[in-house]
Amino acid sequence: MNRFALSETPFDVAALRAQLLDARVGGYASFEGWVRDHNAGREVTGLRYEAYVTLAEVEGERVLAEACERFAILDARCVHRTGDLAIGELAVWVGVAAAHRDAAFAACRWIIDEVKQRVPIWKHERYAQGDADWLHPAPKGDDPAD
Amino acid sequence: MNRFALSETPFDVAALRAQLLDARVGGYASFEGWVRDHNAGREVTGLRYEAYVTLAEVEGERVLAEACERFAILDARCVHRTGDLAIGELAVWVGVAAAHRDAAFAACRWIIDEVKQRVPIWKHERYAQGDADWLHPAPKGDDPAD
Amino acid sequence: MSARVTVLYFASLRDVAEIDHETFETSAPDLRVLYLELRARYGFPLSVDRLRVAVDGEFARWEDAPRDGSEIAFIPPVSGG
Amino acid sequence: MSARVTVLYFASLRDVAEIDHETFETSAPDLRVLYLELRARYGFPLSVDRLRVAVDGEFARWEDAPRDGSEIAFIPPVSGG
Repeated sequence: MNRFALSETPFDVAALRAQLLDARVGGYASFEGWVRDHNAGREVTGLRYEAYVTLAEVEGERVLAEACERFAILDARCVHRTGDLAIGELAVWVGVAAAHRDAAFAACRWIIDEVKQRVPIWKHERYAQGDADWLHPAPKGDDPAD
Repeated sequence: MNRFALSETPFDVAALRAQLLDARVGGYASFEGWVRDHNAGREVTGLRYEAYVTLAEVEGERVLAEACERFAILDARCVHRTGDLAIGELAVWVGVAAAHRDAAFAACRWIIDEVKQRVPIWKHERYAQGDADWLHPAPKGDDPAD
Repeated sequence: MSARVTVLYFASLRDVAEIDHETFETSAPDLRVLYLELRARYGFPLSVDRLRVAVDGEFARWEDAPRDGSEIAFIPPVSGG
Repeated sequence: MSARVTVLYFASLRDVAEIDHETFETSAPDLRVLYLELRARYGFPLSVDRLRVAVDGEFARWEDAPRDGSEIAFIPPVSGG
């Protein structure tokens, strides 16, 4: 079963959420990353995500399988966009279903953190001044943005 | 502006989420409480939420206003169902928009915890054995369920 | 001195009282004594320290005197979410 | 002994190399030396300790020798989410 997916086009959160509906579920936590109009003090006009698709899919599945092991959750999903995104577009979605909210919140937070640290996806930001850049953040904890 | 609402009928999460969309938003965290088929070891067949409407609306607004003060978030909403709910139905929804995910997660968790502790809404569970009961949990920390 | 008040009953209190509200005269000096009187009358299992009290749609103090014409609610432990 | 390998370039590495992949013979003893050679050729700003390396779609070790016919990717610090 695929819990992680890359998507080259906008995707529907409602359909993904519906996959996690289950009579045993008491708490559902989700996170969405949207394209902000600013980052690290600069005005952003849009961005592009590029992935090493083969490895990103393998590593993304691994993150979600690990989450299901580590936390008392029933299931989890994550979808990450690739390609060009405008301000306000959905970049990444994580959904977690659990019996109780503690595990749902903890797993949701853990998944987005791991995806951001481990899955080979890169963000290319375009700035209002006309320049653009790849974001290659310093190791965990040193990144002034998220 | 109303950030908190009670709803006597099923409500649409997508429309509520859309109200929080904004070019400044980088992270959106949401929580949903769904009616589980079990609680505290008993099989649940359905439930009813009753509210002291006047005070619940005032106190719910207060929780959301306090969340906007306490956390670096852009906005937040919460809707809570009242009336009869079947297994799998949505009981409560919280949505939080922020520039960064730390604040979005923290505020979302704080809001659902405060709503559950402070807003005068009561849950009446019906069990598979035919009996039913009001849940009047012991003070914070003593409740074996969520 | 007595006050005419309306008391609202919710959740298990309503089930036990078998009414959702009632209006009556009370000479209770404060809301705590009013609840104790009603508890004695209906046999409510919940003690004062498990409840909160509200007057006219706002949380109030147990030491407050019942105001004439006010609407009083005793709030059992909540269980939303 | 030499190995024929395909190297994939992503993100800033691709921008600097101005190609997204290339196939060539290498006699580098391990993947670390292979990257250092390519870094010298293209002038990649990222040092080895900022990168991870993958072979045939799985993470690998810098000490691994380049295998003949393999596909090698140097992974710059990721920035999804």
